[in-house]
Amino acid sequence: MVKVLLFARLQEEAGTDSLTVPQSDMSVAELKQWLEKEYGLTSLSNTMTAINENYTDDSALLSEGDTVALIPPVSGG
Amino acid sequence: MVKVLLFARLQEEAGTDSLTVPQSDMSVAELKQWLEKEYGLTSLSNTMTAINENYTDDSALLSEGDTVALIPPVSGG
Amino acid sequence: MNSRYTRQETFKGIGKEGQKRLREKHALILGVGALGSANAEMLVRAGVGTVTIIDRDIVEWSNLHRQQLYTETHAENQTPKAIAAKERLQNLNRETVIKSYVIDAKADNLEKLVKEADVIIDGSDNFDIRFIINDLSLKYRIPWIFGAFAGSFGMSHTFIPGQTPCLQCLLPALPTDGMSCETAGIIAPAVQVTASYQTAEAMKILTENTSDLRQTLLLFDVWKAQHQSIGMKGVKKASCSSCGDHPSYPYLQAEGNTKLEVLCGRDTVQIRPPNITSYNFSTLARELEQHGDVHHNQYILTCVLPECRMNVFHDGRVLIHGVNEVERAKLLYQRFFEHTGS
Amino acid sequence: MNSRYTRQETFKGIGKEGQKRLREKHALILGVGALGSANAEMLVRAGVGTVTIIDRDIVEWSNLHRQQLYTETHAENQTPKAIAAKERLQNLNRETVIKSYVIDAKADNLEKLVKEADVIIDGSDNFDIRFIINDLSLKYRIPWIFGAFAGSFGMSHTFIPGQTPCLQCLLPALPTDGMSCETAGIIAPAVQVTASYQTAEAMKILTENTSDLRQTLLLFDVWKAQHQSIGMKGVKKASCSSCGDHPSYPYLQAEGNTKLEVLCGRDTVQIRPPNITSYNFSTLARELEQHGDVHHNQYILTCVLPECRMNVFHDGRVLIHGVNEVERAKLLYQRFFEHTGS
Repeated sequence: MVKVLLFARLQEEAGTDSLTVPQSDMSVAELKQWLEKEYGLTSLSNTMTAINENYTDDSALLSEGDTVALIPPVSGG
Repeated sequence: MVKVLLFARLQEEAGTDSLTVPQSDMSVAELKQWLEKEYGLTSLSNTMTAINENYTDDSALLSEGDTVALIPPVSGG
Repeated sequence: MNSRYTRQETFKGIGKEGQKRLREKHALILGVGALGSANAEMLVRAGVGTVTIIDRDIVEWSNLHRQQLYTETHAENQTPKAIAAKERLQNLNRETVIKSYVIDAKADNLEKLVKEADVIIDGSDNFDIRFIINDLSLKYRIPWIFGAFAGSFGMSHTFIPGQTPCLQCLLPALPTDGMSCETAGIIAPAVQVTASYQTAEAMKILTENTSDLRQTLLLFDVWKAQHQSIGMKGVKKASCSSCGDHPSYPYLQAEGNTKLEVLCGRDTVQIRPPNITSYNFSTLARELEQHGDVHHNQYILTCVLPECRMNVFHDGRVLIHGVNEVERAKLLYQRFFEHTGS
Repeated sequence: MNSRYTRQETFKGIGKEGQKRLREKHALILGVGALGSANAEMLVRAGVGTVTIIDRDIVEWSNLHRQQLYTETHAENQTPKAIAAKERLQNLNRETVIKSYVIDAKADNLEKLVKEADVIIDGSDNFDIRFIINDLSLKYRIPWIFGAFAGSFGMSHTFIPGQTPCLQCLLPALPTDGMSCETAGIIAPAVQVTASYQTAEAMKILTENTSDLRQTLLLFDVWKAQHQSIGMKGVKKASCSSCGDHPSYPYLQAEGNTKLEVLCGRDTVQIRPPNITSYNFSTLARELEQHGDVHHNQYILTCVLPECRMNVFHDGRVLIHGVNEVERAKLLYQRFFEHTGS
């Protein structure tokens, strides 16, 4: 099981600010693909990612009990 | 064991933003007295208190593993 | 002009409907120091229909690093904050009606002003006035938004009559050891974060988006980037004398006699005469010129003495600068003013 | 005047020594829109010695709800932001030297300006320019402070050359789906919180209080009162082309030909000619008067056509308002400008 925290537009797209994903045997890239399919989240490829409050990238592998944060870069200034 | 989080001036007085108190068998009022004595914290009587992120008062009793936040009211505006 | 609020209407929490509601609403900001300035500017720019600002002070040099509505010219001219603030705010949005009062807010004069407000925003710097706000909020069923800071630390809470606990549930006694700007200093980012959380809550109230209101006491340190939310389960007390089943609104009762009060953030004692006085500045100037340098503008008379500087307002209030002890200030006041006034 | 910074000097993180250092330092703020305005005001009020502001835009009505340095008069007069900002900032603190540039920041013109700065503050609204800032920061060993927002959400990070990972370590590719003000709107409190965290970090850098610097990417939502810190362990890449062992600073290479760019937050396309042009507004006005209403001030020429409104700057940039498609804007530009200029 993996907990996923969503930020900014992803909260609106998913209608919630956190999700639970039943399996953990995958990479961040695979998690993103799964979420795009299951929750209709759009274009997670550029989304920044943290595992357990540390920044990481798409190649990182998840472990049981991890908390993943998905952070779409925003640009307004 | 109780974890104590300190805010504002209490951080400066204690030189840290969190403390660990070995016992838990006491009230908030007793914890405040103990901290005043052990850490030289000044006048905790008006300090606002939360246990496990919920607001409480001096009469509340602590339990093993609780996290207590001590919040001195600030007045600047 | 049509596109003025587009970016705000696009934000989901507000929308076109919310923007219309902002225009119909009235926010009262008590104190336009640091928090009051920041809140007033955001709400006026946001298009709130009416904004009332109340402040007793004049702009001073030591305010400028954190009080965004004021310029060096205001400090030089000793302009009252409520006057300087109104001028700036009106230039930011001429569609907002701005009501401005240079008065020393107390229970009785506030009572008349708050009745029309949809929300009260705390821009004050002491708990005496916050307990009065708390009682007025409860008596007239108007939400109020507490904010306060010291150093890089700030806190805010939203009090909704009939729903949340009130300030007196949280603080049964008047805090006497509150860390003030005097002892801990203050940096502008702590002001802005505190005011931002206040304004966000005010926007929710004014757009009637009450389901989005935060239910927690918010604490943060902008230097250490700490952030904590404290829940309020079980805090509301049925026996509370302000919000309980039989409220007596204790802070709306009984005002004192001549009241001396040490103001926040400077070497100043304020003297408030028991009866409202109305000074004729020309007459008063002639009297005081025997003792020191005197000059005055429309709002304020200044007398510079060797030991202190005194600022006098039309309503009889005197600020004695350069003095920290209440007793010494009282002596100076008695020497120069007890025999004056109308 | 002595007491001007007392409250700030009393704050432990700054002190009297820190206040002196602020006076000796130079902050460069790239973009004075919402974040740039808020940062500039706080740093100027705080007593930073020199503040450079750079912006290519003019003040518009839709800016006013969130961009605190500007008034309705600026929007009416179409004053360039860098000009309007300087005027306001100087009234807040005449002791700060304010350098102001109405230019379209690119790698080459920025390179000359950043060299003197002690910190670069991101007030921009797109990642193209942020990657250029990132490379300039690394090449000249100047820290920069990223900030960005959308809706009620904001983020900030402090990049220290030689110590932290750089923007390219965090974002190997230019984000194409960044949520902008256009799609998510924006509320002023989100601006202020983002800017406050930027300014707090800038104050640490400028007072040489580097041990207090935050090491994390900060995320927050001011409407939902959410707050998260993300650590950066293991993120710095030795192979990074910007901050790695053999940096090539890719974003400082090669500028394009005529570059068309869709600006943030409005129906506008900006056209940038390949060579810097220098328009004579009187001559240009006579030409364009055949097609529409033309008026100009010292900084900007406006031509109102049935299908759009065009603003022309001295350096040849043209903003075409009321158009969203790049191709259509290109056609309009070619029709009216390809044969003009010096």
